[in-house]
Amino acid sequence: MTRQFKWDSGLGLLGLLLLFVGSYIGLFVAPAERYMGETQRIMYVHVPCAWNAMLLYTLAFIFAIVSLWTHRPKWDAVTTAAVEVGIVLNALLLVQGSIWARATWGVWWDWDVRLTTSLIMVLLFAGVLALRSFVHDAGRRATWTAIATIVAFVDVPLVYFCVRWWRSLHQVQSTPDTVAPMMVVPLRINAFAILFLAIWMMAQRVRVELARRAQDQVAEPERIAPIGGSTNA
Amino acid sequence: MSSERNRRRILAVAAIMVAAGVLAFLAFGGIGENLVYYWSPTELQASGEQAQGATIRLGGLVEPGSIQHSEDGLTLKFAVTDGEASIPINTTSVPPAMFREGVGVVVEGSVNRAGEFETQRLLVKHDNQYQAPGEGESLDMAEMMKSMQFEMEKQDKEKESAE
Amino acid sequence: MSLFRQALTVVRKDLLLEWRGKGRLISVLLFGVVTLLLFSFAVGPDSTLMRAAAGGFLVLALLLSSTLGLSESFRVEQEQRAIEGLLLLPVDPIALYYGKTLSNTLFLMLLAPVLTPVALILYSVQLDLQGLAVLLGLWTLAAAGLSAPGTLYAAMTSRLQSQDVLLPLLLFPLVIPVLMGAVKSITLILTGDPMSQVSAWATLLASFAIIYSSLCGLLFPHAIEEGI
Amino acid sequence: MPDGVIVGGWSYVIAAYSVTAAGLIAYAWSLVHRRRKAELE
Repeated sequence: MTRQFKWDSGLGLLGLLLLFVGSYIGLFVAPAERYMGETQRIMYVHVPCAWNAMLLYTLAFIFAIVSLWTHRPKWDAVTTAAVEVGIVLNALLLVQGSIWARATWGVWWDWDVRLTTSLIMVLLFAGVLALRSFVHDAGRRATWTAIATIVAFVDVPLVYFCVRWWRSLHQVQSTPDTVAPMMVVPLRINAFAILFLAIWMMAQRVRVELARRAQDQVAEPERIAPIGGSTNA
Repeated sequence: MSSERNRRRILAVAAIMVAAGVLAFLAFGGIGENLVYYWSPTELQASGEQAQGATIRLGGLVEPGSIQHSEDGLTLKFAVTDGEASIPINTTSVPPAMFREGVGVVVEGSVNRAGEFETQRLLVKHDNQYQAPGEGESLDMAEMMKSMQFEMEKQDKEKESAE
Repeated sequence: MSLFRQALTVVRKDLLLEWRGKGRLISVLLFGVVTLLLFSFAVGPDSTLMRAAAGGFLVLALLLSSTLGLSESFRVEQEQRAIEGLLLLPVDPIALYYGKTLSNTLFLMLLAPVLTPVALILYSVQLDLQGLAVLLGLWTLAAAGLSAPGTLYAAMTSRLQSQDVLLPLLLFPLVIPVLMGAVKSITLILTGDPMSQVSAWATLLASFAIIYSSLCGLLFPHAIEEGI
Repeated sequence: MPDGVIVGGWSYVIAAYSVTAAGLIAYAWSLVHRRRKAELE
């Protein structure tokens, strides 16, 4: 297999570069917030992770529907990739949020709707991957992944809208009007940076999945399922 | 076969409509006002003695001029207001750095016999305004009140009373 | 045969099986009682604390018993390959789903007359007749809200060796809204409701029961197509 | 010292950015590793 320069490597490098630029502006150029001081700078990684995690879950939901419809392996691969990268960003989101919460609210965690639904969200999608790792038949694995992803997606609109519907400790979404212009710049740059990195990660994950699938087809298809499941996802 | 396919399709559309409709009802049906994460001072006052002793969360703005540190520095007293009612708060917990006059807070605790709210868990709520120092530093209570999300419900009530 | 009739046939078949071998019901009931007993050790002899937590304990006992019942409900079909027989008959998978969900709901409702009195006695909670009626209604909603996604996931995991791990792993986070609705409303029934919030929490509970039963009913045929 | 304003707080910022960097690097590394393993076999 020839190793040529692939589109996703370029996108990944661009993402990395943007992340450095955005974080530099966010950390050293943008002003401190009038009340939250320096701690507000956590926003430049927290909010991009949140946006992209939701975006990836939404993509996973759409891919899952297509996968269920077409039964094509590539749709199963992209669904899995979107779910997995979404989980990574979601987990980072919770940790960053927790640190920021300690600084501003004064607690590491609170059972507010936004926090609770975000935690449920990561558990739900982690369940999808757990389910995958236990199913050895490729066709069934694809179908069940799609089903579990669609069901898990019920929580995603709740996460986004709960702060508007219900009184919560977490503030409602900010808009460019409520954020100082010099803070919007690094926020936007980092949002695209994380997006590009996420696409790069998804592309790698898709390749892993397709390579594994090709391997499975070469290996005898009727192999006995190992106990505990060695197909780690 | 095709009639069965059709039936499946109709059932699928019906199922999606039901799920989306119920989700929309949850969002806009107004039950959120009853599943409150925190009570407003007005609501707490209205519930009177019923609320005494129960563990509840109360949210509102720190009333300007109400913050009193005790001489030994161990206890802190202040009042939480929503513009209409005001509840005295009593706490021995150390407030977060952002605690100040006019800021939104959520406290968890219970009302004691003297009608004071005792709390060990004092959280400062931040609104969705991110500004550099020096910009709009005036104490805009109306703006801050928006972050407490009482506004929408108040408008609903005004609409109801107008009808 | 209409979908409704088909679903009822599935329910009748399940209930008949249940009646012939009462072992499952009795063991799940016993399990529920034991969990209630264990929970009371978690808060020790503090009766005020126990009363405040009674609603939560009751719902958790229902949840834990439900996973036992759900995984059993499809294990029966797995043994003897009965499910393949069912699918060979002209039973619509949608009818099969709603039939199974209904019979699982009925099964969980059977736990109420035993678990509720035990909880009331163990946690020393007083409840009048009207409160009891409301509690039964909430219990029914909670049973439906747990069975709707539970039936789908039990069907999917029933063939896997690791069902005992996977079913709770998938189901528990999913039913948190149902649990929250049930715990809050039942707790308010048991300890008093100063802000009359019971109906709002019950609405949340019912909403998720409806959302899950329509969504999972939609997806169930796809899960079945791959063979259970 | 102005009241109601967080002074300093760089440690929180450093913690949050470090966690993010560590998470992203660890995941990217695992991806590359898994891909190599899956494609070579």
